[in-house]
Amino acid sequence: MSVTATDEDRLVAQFEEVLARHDRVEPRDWMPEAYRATLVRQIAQHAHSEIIGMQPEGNWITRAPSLRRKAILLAKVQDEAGHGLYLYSAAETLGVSRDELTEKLISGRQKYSSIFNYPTLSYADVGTIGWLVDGAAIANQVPLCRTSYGPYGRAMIRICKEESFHQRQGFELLMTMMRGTEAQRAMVQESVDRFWWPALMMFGPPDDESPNTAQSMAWGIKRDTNDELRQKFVDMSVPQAEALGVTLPDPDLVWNAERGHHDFGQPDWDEFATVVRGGGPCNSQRIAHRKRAHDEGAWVREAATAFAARRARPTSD
Amino acid sequence: MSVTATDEDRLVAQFEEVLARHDRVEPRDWMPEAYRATLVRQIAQHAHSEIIGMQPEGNWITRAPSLRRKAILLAKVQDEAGHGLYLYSAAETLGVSRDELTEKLISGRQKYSSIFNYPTLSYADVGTIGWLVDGAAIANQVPLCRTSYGPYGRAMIRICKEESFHQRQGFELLMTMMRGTEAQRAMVQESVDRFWWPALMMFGPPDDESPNTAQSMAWGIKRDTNDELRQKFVDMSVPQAEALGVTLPDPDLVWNAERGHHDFGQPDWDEFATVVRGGGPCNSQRIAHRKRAHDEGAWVREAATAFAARRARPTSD
Amino acid sequence: PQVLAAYALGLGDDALVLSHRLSQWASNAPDLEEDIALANVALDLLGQARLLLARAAAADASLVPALPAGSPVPAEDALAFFRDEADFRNVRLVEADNGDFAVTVVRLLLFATARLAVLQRLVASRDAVLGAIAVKGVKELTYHRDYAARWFLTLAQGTAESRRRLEAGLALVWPLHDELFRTHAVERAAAEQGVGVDPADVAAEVDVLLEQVLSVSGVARPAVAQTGPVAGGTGRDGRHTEAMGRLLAELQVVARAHPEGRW
Amino acid sequence: PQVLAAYALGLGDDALVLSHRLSQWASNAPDLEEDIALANVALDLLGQARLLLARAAAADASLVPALPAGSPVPAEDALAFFRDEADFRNVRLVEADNGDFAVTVVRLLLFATARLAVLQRLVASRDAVLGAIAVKGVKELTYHRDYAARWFLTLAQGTAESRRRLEAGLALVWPLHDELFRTHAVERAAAEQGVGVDPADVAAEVDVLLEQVLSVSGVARPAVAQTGPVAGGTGRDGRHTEAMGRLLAELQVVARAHPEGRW
Repeated sequence: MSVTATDEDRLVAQFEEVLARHDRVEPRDWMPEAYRATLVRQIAQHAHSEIIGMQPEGNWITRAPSLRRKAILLAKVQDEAGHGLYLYSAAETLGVSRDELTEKLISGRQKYSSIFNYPTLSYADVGTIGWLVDGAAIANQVPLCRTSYGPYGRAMIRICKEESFHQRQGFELLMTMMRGTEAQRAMVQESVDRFWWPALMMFGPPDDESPNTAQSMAWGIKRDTNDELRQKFVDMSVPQAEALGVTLPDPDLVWNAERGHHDFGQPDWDEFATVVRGGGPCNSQRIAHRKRAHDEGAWVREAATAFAARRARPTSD
Repeated sequence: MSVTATDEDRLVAQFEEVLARHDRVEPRDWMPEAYRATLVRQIAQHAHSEIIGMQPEGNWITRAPSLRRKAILLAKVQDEAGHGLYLYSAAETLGVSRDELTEKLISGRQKYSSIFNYPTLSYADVGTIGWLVDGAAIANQVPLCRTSYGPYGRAMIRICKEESFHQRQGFELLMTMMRGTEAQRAMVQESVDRFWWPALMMFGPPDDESPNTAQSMAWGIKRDTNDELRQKFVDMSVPQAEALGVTLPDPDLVWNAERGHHDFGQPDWDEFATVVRGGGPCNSQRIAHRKRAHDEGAWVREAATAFAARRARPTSD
Repeated sequence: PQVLAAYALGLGDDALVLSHRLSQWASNAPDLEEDIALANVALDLLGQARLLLARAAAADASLVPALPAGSPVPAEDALAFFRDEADFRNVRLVEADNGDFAVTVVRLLLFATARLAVLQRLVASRDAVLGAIAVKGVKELTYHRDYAARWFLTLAQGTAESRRRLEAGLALVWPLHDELFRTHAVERAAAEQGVGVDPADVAAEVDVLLEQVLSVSGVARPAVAQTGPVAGGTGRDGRHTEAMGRLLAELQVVARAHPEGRW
Repeated sequence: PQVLAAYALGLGDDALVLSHRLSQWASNAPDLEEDIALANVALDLLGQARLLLARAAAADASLVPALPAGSPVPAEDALAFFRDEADFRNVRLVEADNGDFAVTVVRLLLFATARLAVLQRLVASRDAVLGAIAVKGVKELTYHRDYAARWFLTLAQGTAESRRRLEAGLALVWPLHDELFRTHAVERAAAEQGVGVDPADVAAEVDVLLEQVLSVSGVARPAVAQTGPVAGGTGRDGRHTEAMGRLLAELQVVARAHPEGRW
């Protein structure tokens, strides 16, 4: 059934009305192809980030220094797998399968958050990722709970709730370590030094270099600009860093009473561009890991499919 | 060309003359089928022991507590691979390939020394294996330097020389550890407690339960009985244990002035039988390791063969 | 209380070590669903391990390794991170690397089936704490066993490759099965005191259950010898496999680098 | 002497870590001949590491971690076993697991080709000890490079499978290649003082040699990005890959359990 030009105009009008009302677009609703493509790209990237994000933290599960922390960390990495699942499901409502998206991740045709291309080098990184990386993710994601596409928005509500929990756990780990030995405090500071700038990069390039932001905001897929979110994150993090007793590695960071915000330095955007293009410290490692796990699991998935097919046969006639 | 009964009688007579003169039988010489089969079995078992023996010691290469010890251990494990090579080559002179023998090892149709079915549980085990296990191996093998089959005897000369070196290194490690901390001394004693009885088992069952000994001695493949070698080993080990300052875990061990030898208790021959039948602590692990390494290397060996064949083609016509 | 403590320690170490192995599947499983499921099992076992180690420490403080005065390390962590290999009391079945998914499924099936049967009796322990741990554990282990049995059947009847791997995994793991039912002196004493369960008492019923899984799956019991003891001892005596030392090196490295650390 | 010490430490750590990785092939190689050959390479590198670490310790004792008074641990072992991850100065190329034989061959080729070129110049070091170490190393590295190049060609032109694996290995290892030639401040200072070599100076000649191996083998240079720094630093700054912590946990576990041990 093809859609005539007039039909299309009417559909576009309806669609824009839904957006204007801040209502949700649902899978069965008509939507413009570009909107669908943008959503698929964004949801997929988000899902991939959850899955790849399991690696840097998973790196420390076997070395967690207390059983309580081991349980917390394992549960967190498990939650990330769960988030990946919700998001791949949301993407499936737009007509793309998890397999397809995984294929695109492994072949490098779809991205994931550049932050996960940095290594975790000490147990403090588990805390710092919770505090700064999950913190930045939440700042990015809370507005997405109100995003225009229904399944995505609902997935985000659930995810944000869990992410806040993770963020508090990360902060609490750092807080505990800061009350520990001198070596532990040094470990926390060193970790914060490594992750601060990459965390700021998580909001994406400055607004004047972010070409897709306007369209995404018009479609209600995005609700705030990169720089707005970055500012919010910095303002939130400064008092937390003080509470922890760590220094943020930015000499330009200072309260600006006039703006009612902190002024702060710019991350190294060349580094960001390099990491996005595949030249971060862990890009090839992360993809190789995912590819290996996926390839090594192929025989299991095939067995499950074959088994299900065999079971279905006798009862299906 | 078939051999008539009279021819055969003549060949047997010549063969037995060689043995009587304590001369060597060489690959090109005629030999009885049973002699050949016994030799193949013994040489293969010996080669397999070298190869499987790489595992318990190899287990500690990455954890050697000093760089000097790491170099010594790695070189020793490398020597064992070398011994395996000589011995497989000796077996090849009898018309069996290394591949065939490896196949028989992996499928459990050929054995290796039961001692390697015990685990190495501390770094002291590296020393104890050198001292007791290599010591027992030397006691078994020195007579084999005079064995009737030429290639085997010559391989043994080279191997025994290296084994003596390994034994001294093992003893020296234990000696050094005994001069170390209390924890190190305890580690050595615990290790000796675990390995003493299995080392005694290395000489095989008591003579009255060793049916093949007589024939092997008649053929000059074996030169001493199991019990003779075991006695020699015990007599040699007791003063060494005293020099080290460790206790051998045998309450019946005592000097018998009348015999001019030590009396000693019997190992648990039921345990020995169980280990030989596959029920030792590491039998399945050792074979699984060898099989994995062999299987994982198949593509490399195939590549080398294909490459060599390709190279050979242009110049072979 | 020494018997109770030693008994709880053995069960706790089993759970701790298997949990550690299963946790290594995180981000490595064949599919997201299995990643989540295996993490669930690992978390359940870790939870049990913590309760059991805490019970052991409470019953016999002398088991807990001494740490520098004023160290904030809780007893469960002192036990997990500061004991040496020979002081761990877990069965050897739980120690080896995970191997492939088939090996993991087989090991979990053998472990969970036996452990569930033990916990079902341990519910009646004269020690109320162990009894309560068992009540919680029964629910969890039932899920673990069913999960493993479901995958056992799936792999057995999936593809030729999955069946080949399942059978290879079964042959690899099976030699360490009997140790689960070999009564250790501590277990005998705990059973006599009514605080623990003699694992030999559940061997027959476990065997019936495993036989069901094998026969439904059409898989034969492997003809391989059982793994023997080392110098007369097994895992419950602190005599472990070569995998254990490496496992502990990783498990304990951060904690030991900071014996006075707070986490 | 601080510069000399720091420079020797970097070279020594490269050799130590790669030797450690190669030693893991023992009893795992595709054939006995390769088991022996890889052990040879590992032993050569270990020997170089010991000389280099000893040179570093002699030139600047402050590099050597403090141990309990009266500890008999020699300086080379204090450096190898008692430094923490951030104090290791090796390039990141040498850290990852061996992978399959193809990955090992590729890594050895890249490392040995670059290291040989450095040592050929280091022979003229104003530090006689480094010069002597280099003389010995040149012979060894020539063998390592030729061994790796021979296998590179064999795998490239062996079977379809070996070629697939070789290319995958090359793509995996290649991103860490440039770091070998990125001049670190220590290397620049050492070169200026005439005791060390600026690795950037050998980049071009190494590239020609690699190009020869690639073109004889008919293998294309992989189109993958180079691995970037972490917070502006790389291996020579003590910023390593995630593999390094696990490697050290295993390498150091026994030595650290016995800080006053004699071995």
